[in-house]
Amino acid sequence: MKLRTLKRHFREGFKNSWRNSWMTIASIGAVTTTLILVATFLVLLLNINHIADSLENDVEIKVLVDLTATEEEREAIGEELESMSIIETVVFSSREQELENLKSSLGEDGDVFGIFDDQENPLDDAYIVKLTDPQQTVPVAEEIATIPKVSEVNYGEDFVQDLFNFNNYARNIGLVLIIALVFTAIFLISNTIKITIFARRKEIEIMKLVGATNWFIRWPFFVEGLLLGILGSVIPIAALVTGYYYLDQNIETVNQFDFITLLPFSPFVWQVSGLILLIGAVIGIWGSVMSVRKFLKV
Amino acid sequence: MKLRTLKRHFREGFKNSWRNSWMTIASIGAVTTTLILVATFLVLLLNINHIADSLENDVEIKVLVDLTATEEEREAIGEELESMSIIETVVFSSREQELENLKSSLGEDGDVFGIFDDQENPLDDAYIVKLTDPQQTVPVAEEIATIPKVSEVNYGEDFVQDLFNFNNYARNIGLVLIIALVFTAIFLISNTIKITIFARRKEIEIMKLVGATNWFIRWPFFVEGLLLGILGSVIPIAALVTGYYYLDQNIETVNQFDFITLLPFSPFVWQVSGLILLIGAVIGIWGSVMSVRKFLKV
Amino acid sequence: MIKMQNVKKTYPNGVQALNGIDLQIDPGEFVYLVGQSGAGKSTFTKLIFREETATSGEIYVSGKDLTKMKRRDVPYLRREIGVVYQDFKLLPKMTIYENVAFALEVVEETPRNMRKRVMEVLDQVGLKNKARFIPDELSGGEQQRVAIARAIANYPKLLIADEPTGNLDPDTSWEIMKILEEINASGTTIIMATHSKEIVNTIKRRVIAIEDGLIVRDQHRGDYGYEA
Amino acid sequence: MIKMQNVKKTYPNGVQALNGIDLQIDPGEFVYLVGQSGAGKSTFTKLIFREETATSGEIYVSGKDLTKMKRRDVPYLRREIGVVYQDFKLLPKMTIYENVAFALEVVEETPRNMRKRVMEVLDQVGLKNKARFIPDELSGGEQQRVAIARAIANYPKLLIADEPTGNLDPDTSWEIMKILEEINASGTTIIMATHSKEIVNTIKRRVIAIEDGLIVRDQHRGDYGYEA
Ligand SMILES: Nc1ncnc2c1ncn2[C@@H]1O[C@H](COP(=O)(O)OP(=O)(O)OP(=O)(O)O)[C@@H](O)[C@H]1O
Ligand SMILES: Nc1ncnc2c1ncn2[C@@H]1O[C@H](COP(=O)(O)OP(=O)(O)OP(=O)(O)O)[C@@H](O)[C@H]1O
Ligand SMILES: [Mg+2]
Ligand SMILES: [Mg+2]
Repeated sequence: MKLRTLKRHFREGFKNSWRNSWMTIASIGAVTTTLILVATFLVLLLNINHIADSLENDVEIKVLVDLTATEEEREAIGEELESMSIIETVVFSSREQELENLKSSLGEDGDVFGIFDDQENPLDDAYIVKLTDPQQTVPVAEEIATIPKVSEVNYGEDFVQDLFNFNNYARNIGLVLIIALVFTAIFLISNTIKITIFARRKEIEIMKLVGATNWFIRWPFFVEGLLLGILGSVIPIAALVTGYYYLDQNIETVNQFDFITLLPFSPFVWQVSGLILLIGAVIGIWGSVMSVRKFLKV
Repeated sequence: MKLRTLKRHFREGFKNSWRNSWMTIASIGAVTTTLILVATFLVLLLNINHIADSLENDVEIKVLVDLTATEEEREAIGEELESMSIIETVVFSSREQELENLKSSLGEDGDVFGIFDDQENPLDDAYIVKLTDPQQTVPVAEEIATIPKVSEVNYGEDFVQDLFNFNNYARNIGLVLIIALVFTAIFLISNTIKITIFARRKEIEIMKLVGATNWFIRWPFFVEGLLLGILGSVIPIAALVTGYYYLDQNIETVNQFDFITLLPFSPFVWQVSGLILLIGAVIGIWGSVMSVRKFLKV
Repeated sequence: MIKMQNVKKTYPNGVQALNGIDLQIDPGEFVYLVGQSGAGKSTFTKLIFREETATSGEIYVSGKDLTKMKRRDVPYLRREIGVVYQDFKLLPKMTIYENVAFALEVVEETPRNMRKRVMEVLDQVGLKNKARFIPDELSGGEQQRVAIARAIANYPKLLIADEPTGNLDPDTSWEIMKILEEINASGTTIIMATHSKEIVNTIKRRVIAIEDGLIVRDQHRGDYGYEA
Repeated sequence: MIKMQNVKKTYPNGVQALNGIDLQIDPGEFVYLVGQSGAGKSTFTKLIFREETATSGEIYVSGKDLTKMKRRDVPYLRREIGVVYQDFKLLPKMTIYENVAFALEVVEETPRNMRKRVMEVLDQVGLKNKARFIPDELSGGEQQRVAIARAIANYPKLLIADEPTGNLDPDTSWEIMKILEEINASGTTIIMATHSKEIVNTIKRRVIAIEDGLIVRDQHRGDYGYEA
């Protein structure tokens, strides 16, 4: 193919979008709407995933030291914990601190503990442990329990198990939804393009009859599909950027739950924008070129 | 219009769907996909709303009776509570029961309370109250606090406030999403229909030139749109019914959270199905008849 | 039947197709419209059944003032006029039978009469055996004959035929002309745009010659007039 | 140039359009194809540039065996053949200029040569001043002339013209015939399906008459032969 022919194809692709302006607008409308849908749910689900992550990162294991342990044995436990690669942080909390924590956590009811003095304190010294991968909490806790002079390992078994289960469900449902949505978008966009090209099948036939090769006909459609995809991505990306910027700026004033934090504006928004543009362009091209195919057999 | 003409329009509408089978299939594809989307999110969001409701219904107010209250005064509080219309149930719990509850809720830590005997019990008698409308918890709790000899009113202020806020957010976001989705569906379906009819504008022009009135041309399109909407609803409804049935049957085996219960299969599924069919038929008809309009000016 | 006064037509792209037509055609007349390619013959016919509207001037068709006609009355005007379009304008998805029947469905003809009449006119143009075909399965001349059949199906008071024999061999052309003459004899006014010198010079009727959007000749029992 | 042996064509709907054509056309010949409406003339021409494929028999066009030709070689065959379609087949969204230019773009002609040649052929058919119009804005005869301009633009070795004067007045028809004769004189083979007795009988060339899918007459310097 000569360079001037390539130029001709690009010029023709643009011209065709203009000549079939009505259809082009309808197609861009379909691309725009579906991509807004995809963008919205992508943002939603990635942030839900993010929240789930941060909830899981709050999970900690409390390792209680046996009352009979000597100071060396206690420190040995600490060192043993530090040496485990999956453990991120280890913080020591003495039995006095533990009692304070219990009292304050019970609020007014906690006053009943006022009657204990230091000697009567029924609690143990403890290590507070956080993992690099919180999903491993259960097996790691079991492993820690085997360390000598560890009297008990607590991590709120029921709650943690529930949290992980729930988050994993949410993640899986989210993943299925977003994949289904992307496929829906692909189908809807290429379906729309297919219809518009179907309406132009006579023209494609005439071109073939005048001696055009398949590629000669395909190229302008390739350009048109690309244009369609790009123009159809403009509004979704603009909406995404401004919408997320607004959300990001205002989330603190409306948000009353400290566990809800959004993914930071940059680079998150740019990544999603890039993805949207890519989806638009690829489906546009693919939809156009595929749809032309069946009318080329003249 | 004569009856046989009406029959003719219906016959023609069916024939046209058949003659333009390729376009009909593409349109039905678009209707099907969008309605599956709408159905999925409708089910999801209505069930999330349902779960939010049942979580809120678990909220209860604990009314503590002052230690100095006589038996009559205590019963007066109970009667006063029963008389409030917004209160659904009132259950009395003596201070001994309260201590038992506290012990067991603390698990092993609770053993430290073993040292208290009945006389030393630092807790109060209590009434456990549930409301018909849990969203009213805060004002009702304040009102109860003004009853004589009520020493304290607890309902887990922080948690309840968070729960309601969170649920209300979830509900609002869900509502916005579902409305946006329905409008998206309307746009996508009518957009697709518009394109298919645009491809047939020459035929419409010819009909007008042969002396057909606008209504004569519109009627078969009306029938075609109806058919499109109904056929496009079949798969979404089938998927909804079988999918939800399967979910309903299996939810208990996979579900490890007792707070997650689904809306009962019947009548919920039938209501959503009806809605889907209605959306399909109305958009189909509306999209067809509207799109024909602009080509009738010949 | 038809009366035009100083009718002008300028298309949106600026082409002046008609530059002031004054004309009267009486009921029952048979009029040939001749003139070079692009002279304005088709434009003239399109004004009569209101496919196009005049830019200025007055047009009356069977007593109705077309310049004042409301859009919703146009279908009723068109039902009185049978038109053979130069480009046929058949409905591509419908069979030949359905194409012709459509003109009768529009006026809510009874199914029984419709069947009878459709087969009758298809027989007249020699296409009875192709009733179940779609237009794309016909040759050019066959499509043209379907267009003729559709135009005459509803016994129109006025028949406009734009180049109705352009794709027909001489034999078939003469058969079509015989049909048109019969229809004309039974009272239908006929306006026929044509390039066929042979037909015009053989079947002598009124000839209106258009050149550059103006009537340059209007002659009863005239001949084609242009010589090669 | 063209050789056919026992060529038959049955359309999917069962119509037997050609029933065994044997024929040889030499380079540089000028052949009229005559015959009644629906005789098989257009079908015959469509086989040559492979718009349709023969059901049986052998077809050779400029040495190529069409029955064995691969689909991807068909465009190159078509570039050697200029075709004036009975229904014009203009690209409706493109201007007249673009329609004609398309036939040259396909062979990757230089822009400069393209502009020159397009205006040249538009001038030949008398439509230079309508280059920027779209087909819908032209009269029937003007569209037909655009189809002719497109067919001759690429100096084809073989020109197939299906009823190229059906929508043209006699004057314009003769001009078109003059162009075809010139092209023929410069070596291009021409096959022209026509119903114009006058043209066939005036410009005497080889006449092939088709009837019901069979060649019933093949006569050098023949005449139209059908009498009204
Ligand atoms: N829709 C249109 N828009 C713009 N110009 C038009 C349109 N239709 C026709 N014209 C122009 O108006 C003039 C008259 O066209 P018309 O179709 O009436 O010619 P005609 O006499 O029927 O010619 P022919 O014998 O070739 O059919 C021509 O110059 C043509 O280019
Ligand atoms: N695409 C098609 N499918 C089915 N049958 C067809 C098709 N094209 C043509 N025919 C039939 O084949 C026969 C020959 O058609 P063809 O177009 O070759 O005739 P023709 O000689 O060109 O006639 P005309 O002078 O009317 O153009 C006709 O009976 C026609 O109905
Ligand atoms: Mg005309
Ligand atoms: Mg033909």
